[in-house]
Amino acid sequence: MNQQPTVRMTIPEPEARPGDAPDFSRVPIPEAGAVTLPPLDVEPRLLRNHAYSIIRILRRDGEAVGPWAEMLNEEELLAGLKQMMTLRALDARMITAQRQGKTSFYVPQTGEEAVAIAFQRALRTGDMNFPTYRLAGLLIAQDYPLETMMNQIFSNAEDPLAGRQMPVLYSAKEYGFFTVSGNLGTQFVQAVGWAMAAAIDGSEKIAAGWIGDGSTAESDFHSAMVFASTYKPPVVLNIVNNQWAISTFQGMARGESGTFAARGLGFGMPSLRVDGNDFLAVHAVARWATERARQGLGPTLIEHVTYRAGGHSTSDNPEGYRPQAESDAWPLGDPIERLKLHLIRRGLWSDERHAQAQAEIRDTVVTAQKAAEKNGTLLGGGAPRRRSIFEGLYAETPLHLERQRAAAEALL
Amino acid sequence: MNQQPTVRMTIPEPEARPGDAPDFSRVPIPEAGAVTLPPLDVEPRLLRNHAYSIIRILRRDGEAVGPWAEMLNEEELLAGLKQMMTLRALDARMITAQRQGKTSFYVPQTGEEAVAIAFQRALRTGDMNFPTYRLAGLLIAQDYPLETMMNQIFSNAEDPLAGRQMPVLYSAKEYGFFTVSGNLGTQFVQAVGWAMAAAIDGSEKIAAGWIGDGSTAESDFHSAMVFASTYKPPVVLNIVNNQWAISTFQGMARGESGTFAARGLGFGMPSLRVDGNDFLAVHAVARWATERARQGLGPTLIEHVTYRAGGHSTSDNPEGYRPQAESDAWPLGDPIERLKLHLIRRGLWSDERHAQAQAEIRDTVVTAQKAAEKNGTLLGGGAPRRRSIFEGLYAETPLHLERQRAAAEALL
Amino acid sequence: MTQMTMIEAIRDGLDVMMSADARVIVFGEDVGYFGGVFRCTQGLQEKHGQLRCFDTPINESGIVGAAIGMAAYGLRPCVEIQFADYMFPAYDQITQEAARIRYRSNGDFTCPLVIRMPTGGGIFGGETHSQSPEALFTHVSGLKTVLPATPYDAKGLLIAAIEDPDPVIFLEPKRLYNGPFDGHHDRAAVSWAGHPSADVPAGHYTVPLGRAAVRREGADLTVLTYGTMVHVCLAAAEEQGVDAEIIDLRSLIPLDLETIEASVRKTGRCIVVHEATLTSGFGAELSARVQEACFYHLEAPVRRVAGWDVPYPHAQEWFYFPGPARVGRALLETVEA
Amino acid sequence: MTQMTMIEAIRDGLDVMMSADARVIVFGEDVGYFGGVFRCTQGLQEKHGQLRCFDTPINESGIVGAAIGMAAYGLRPCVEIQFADYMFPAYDQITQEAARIRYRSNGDFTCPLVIRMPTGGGIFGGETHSQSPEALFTHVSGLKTVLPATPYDAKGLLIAAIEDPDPVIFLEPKRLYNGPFDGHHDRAAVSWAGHPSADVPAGHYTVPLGRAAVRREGADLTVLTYGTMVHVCLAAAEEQGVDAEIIDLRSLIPLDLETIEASVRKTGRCIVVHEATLTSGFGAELSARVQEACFYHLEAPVRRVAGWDVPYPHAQEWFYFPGPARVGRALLETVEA
Ligand SMILES: Cc1ncc(C[n+]2csc(CCOP(=O)(O)OP(=O)(O)O)c2C)c(N)n1
Ligand SMILES: Cc1ncc(C[n+]2csc(CCOP(=O)(O)OP(=O)(O)O)c2C)c(N)n1
Ligand SMILES: [Mg+2]
Ligand SMILES: [Mg+2]
Repeated sequence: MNQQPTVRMTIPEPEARPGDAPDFSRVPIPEAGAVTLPPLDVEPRLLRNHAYSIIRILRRDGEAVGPWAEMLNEEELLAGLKQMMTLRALDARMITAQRQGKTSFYVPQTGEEAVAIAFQRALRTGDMNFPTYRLAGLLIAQDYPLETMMNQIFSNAEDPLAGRQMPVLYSAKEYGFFTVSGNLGTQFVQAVGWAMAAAIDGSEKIAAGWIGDGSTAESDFHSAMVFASTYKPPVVLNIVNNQWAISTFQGMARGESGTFAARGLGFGMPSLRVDGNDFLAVHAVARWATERARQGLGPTLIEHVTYRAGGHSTSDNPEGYRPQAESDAWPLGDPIERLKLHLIRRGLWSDERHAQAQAEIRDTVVTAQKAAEKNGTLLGGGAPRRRSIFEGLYAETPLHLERQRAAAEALL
Repeated sequence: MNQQPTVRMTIPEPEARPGDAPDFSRVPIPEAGAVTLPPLDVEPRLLRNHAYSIIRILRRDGEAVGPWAEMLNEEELLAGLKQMMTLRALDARMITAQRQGKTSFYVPQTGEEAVAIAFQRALRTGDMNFPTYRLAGLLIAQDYPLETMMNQIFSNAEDPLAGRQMPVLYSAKEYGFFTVSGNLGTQFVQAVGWAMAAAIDGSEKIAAGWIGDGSTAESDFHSAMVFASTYKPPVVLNIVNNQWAISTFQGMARGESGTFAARGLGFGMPSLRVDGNDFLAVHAVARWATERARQGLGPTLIEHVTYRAGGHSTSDNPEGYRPQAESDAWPLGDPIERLKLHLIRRGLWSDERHAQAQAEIRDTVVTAQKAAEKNGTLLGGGAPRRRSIFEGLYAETPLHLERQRAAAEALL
Repeated sequence: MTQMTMIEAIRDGLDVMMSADARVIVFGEDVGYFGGVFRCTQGLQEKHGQLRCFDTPINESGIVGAAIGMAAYGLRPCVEIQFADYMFPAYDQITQEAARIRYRSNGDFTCPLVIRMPTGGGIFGGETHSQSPEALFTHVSGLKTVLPATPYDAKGLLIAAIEDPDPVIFLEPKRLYNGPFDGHHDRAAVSWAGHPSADVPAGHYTVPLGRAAVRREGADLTVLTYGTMVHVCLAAAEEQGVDAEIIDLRSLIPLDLETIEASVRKTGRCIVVHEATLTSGFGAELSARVQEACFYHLEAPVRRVAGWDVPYPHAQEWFYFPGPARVGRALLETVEA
Repeated sequence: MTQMTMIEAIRDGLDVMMSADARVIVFGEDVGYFGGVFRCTQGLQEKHGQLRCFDTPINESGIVGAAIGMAAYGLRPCVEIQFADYMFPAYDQITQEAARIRYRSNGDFTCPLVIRMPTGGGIFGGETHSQSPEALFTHVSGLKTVLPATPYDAKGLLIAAIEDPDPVIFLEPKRLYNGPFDGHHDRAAVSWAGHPSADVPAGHYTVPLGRAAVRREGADLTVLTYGTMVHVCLAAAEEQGVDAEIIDLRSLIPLDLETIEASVRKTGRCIVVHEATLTSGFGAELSARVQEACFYHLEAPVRRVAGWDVPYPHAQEWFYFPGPARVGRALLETVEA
């Protein structure tokens, strides 16, 4: 074997590692308002630029500009802001709860709140999301009970999933939230199948698939794209590009060339990139894509460009692989701060009201947590029935499992 | 359930089915010579048109035109013609042999001969193909012994694969031909791995991956594209678009939008479409792509546009799903006829010499078949040792398998 | 009553369910216009329309993944994997997703889904058209695994599978598609014509999942088997003149433990026969369970007759296939032990 | 001799082989710069360079598929699947490709490849971070399946696996990464410090694949187990005062049949213990083989203690895990039977 390889392959590396100064100079940020608003039935091949540029509405100064602006009214914007604040407060509390041993694990969405919350506003009752573990915002946007979420996070006596699933792998059919899998990617093609079913059934429902930047490398991403481009069912396929996949930067899945949205072009699928930290932009793009689906115009691929400000999970410490200050250097800023600025600029909000809202939200979360903790936490005080693990694997429990249940109970 | 679905999904259908008149009017065929020849280090994003158009050299009248022309000398062209004729003769004989029960199965490549044979001329000893079951041309192009091929096809005493594999699933390391899998797609990403190994090893070798139009839907296609675009190893990824996947037309995998080559654009990979029935064009494109690989410029995706003139295999009858005359209506013609015309036009060939060559080739194939049949066929007269099935699963046979071998031998 | 091959029985079962229930959707590679490479879906697209029976891209993981989404929506997808050998790309969606939707969501979502696939060898298909992967499903909690040996059972079990609220793996022994096969490959192929279990009632009926069928009552020993090997075992017992009680399990999960245990307690001897490779095959589970439950009744070791632990070879497939000779010897040695 | 945790022993084994053989390449998700989510590859990229140890896109099928191509080229890839639960997308490449390259090409190509993956539960990982899929590998002809229970064996088996000319599945019991675990989750965690089998020699040594280790000699019964359960069985035997002969299989394929059979012939009793779900688990194969080979020596049925046939639950994982209480009861009931 030749000991000095003539290197003819590359290993993608991020611009900056711990110790380096964060560097996003290679991330081009187009002007807000610069990208056009295409007709819903646009011929996909005309949409090339939308897959490479970034659709943005909120200017640095908080002004909303461009053809995509003004799709949400005041109440909706204020509600969205409060929901983002609620999600951030929940994250903070649950990270602490994990350190206290009340739960085994938690996944924060800090910095990405706008993506799920602004998108959900474009969906209707009956539609179905196929989420990842980092999209609690889809529930918060529908005022899903915080206490119920925490019951699941604490795996307590009232855990709607009876303790079976790891924290945050929620399931809420009534809220259009498909049971979250711990395996990456699998849900992306399931969303396409669900949308095919809606079409076959002649219903008016649509589906939304979700996947992370790193997970686009998984095979299920391809399966979803192939089935969606072949059958053109009513589905919106969302890629949440938060720049990181645990310790691996997005360039490893993207190959340092093009964009994730551009992967849709070869499938003849309208593909858009949006500023994921711009609440208005995310919603505008979601509205466009969901309308296409409802009108039977087929699937849309959306890349939400955002940044994972926190650790991958409570098991992860990002300082091991990226500069500490990288999050602050992220050029698209913070979704809450940006929407806040916009609302203040419009005279609908103020620092005082913001501080007050923050306090109220904190109380709401604390109250919900107190209530949830009454049902127990991983530390005790209430847990799902142990023998319930033998229930509900099948609609009807087969004999071999009945025998195991009996054996297990004999041990209790 | 709603009994009259409001259709909001489509099921792609071919233009013509049995009974209909064949119709390729929707297949745009650009002028020969129309597509430019880019520099090897071209910036992929400038190559968009090459993924949608078709690189062609041979005009209807046999004239070779355009920037891609003149890469092969007379001898090479004459050798290529004879090899294509040899492959076609082999196919004819083996289809008959299958009907006679001498083999269980055979896969013809009629109409697609140019793809493998013209491509192989761009490879060097030490390079490695990861072929499908329809690429015997890669061996014929290297004058691999016909008798050895038939020994495998007949599963006889001299079968180099000891009867283990179905007919045509050859393996020939010395000829840069990786063991063919019966599972579609798996070899595509293996080719990328082999190329990564060549790069890590600092060798000058390159790899060529092969996949069919229908198989691009498989996950391994995505795996290969992701790994190739991330690490940029010296590999050429070939899609043989012969319009059909058993009974399924290429629109089912392609989604009636764009082209297969266009799937490479989203990966930032130079992607070209070539007239697969144009011997000169296939070779020119192969030369371009292999040179890129050798110079460390990374992977290239090639879509070879051709037509499966025969049945999928001897187990298939295309009359069940496509018009009988479709093959004759194929706008890119027959690769042998087209190269023949070109050579005659250049005064290097004649109908007489063609007829004579045909006769000689037939004799060569018949002689090889006679020799192979001396080693037996599936009808008898020589077969691989039965007990050899216990050999070579592992370098060293483990005890549990030794015991099974003993038990099996006790039964003989 | 009509006489049907197993292919016709399967097609009829699909047709009956597609006619009765608009939620039943059939799709897979080449199953639409062409009707499947084994013709099991022939005519269904024409009769029920393109949205009820259609072709798919060649992506088994996509086929199952999409079907899971459809099942979650409320449809009853019944998909075809062209050969059991090609379920491997879908193994993640089958085992990590379909099998767990109900459990992990605590009943919030369910996954009523049938995955049909031809299984077993005997058609010179080599290592990639001959495998019997049933044990790879029986090890997965949340799946049901079914395997008919006759046209009558094929239709009845398939209808029961489609009506089942949980995911069912439906393995079709391809060597039985056109006729019962006793393992004597050198003899003329027999068709289903005239075979009693080829009499298939018209319309709707079910064969419940989890109930075995005693194909032959006997006193000397119990034979636990399924699929193609049922017919091989019947032939072997006949040829050796052994009074074997031959049990066709039909369903591996759920498993008919009572029938198995009662029979072994009666005969005191047992062999297990399948075509899949021996090591970690489903025969291991059967053997382990039999000696756990019937240890004090056993007069001889529980023997397994199975495919050898190598990939299914092309040319030597009849040396690999556990035919009447191998089964016969095991029968004799076990009754004489 | 240095004291090492199992993580350090694995890392050392990789380092020794990467230093000795330029063909050894290590890659997987997060294994490069970061050194793996369990830190098993920490420092290897820095020491051996980016082309010898690197991160991959998140595509397990691609990781194994690329590794097969590298192995065919002549390298010795040793890849990491982040959790055994995530090998399912790669199951096709592992079972239909890696396992068969040598056989189907009649030795023209080979596939020397090691696939490492953390296995087993006990870390509140729920159904997708706790599985023990070994039986899904042992059923596949052409694979070897190895599973260490100590730091010493982890390094020695890993080096043997990397030097092996065929594909080896290397399962790492994650509950043993930092210390031996006797199953008493409610007691303080024990570290490997001071444990005799945490003494790991520097440099190159191997533990041959296919040789079991008798962890405790005994006369009353034989316990066949591996991985985490080795330590649980040792504790259970101690607690119940049963004179058990406890065999750590270490390698499931190839399997040390002589040691197993000799022990059961000696003790006349046997239980099989593993963490994987019971039905069609590797315990079924062990039970079936033991009674086939030692039927006339057996004084009691071969019992299996295993995970229940449901997905690994999150909150109830200690009710699922076959701990000392369950093993202890099986020991007593078997010696008293
Ligand atoms: C099939 C599979 N492989 C690997 C993992 C381990 N894993 C969990 S999260 C993760 C990173 C995912 O990154 P990304 O898709 O970008 O989503 P994000 O966490 O950034 O939201 C990995 C590798 C998994 N859960 N499933
Ligand atoms: C994983 C897998 N799925 C399905 C099949 C069955 N099958 C064999 S060939 C074929 C069609 C392949 O079509 P294409 O990729 O276009 O190649 P072509 O036959 O046209 O050369 C199918 C579906 C297979 N061999 N492997
Ligand atoms: Mg990410
Ligand atoms: Mg094709």
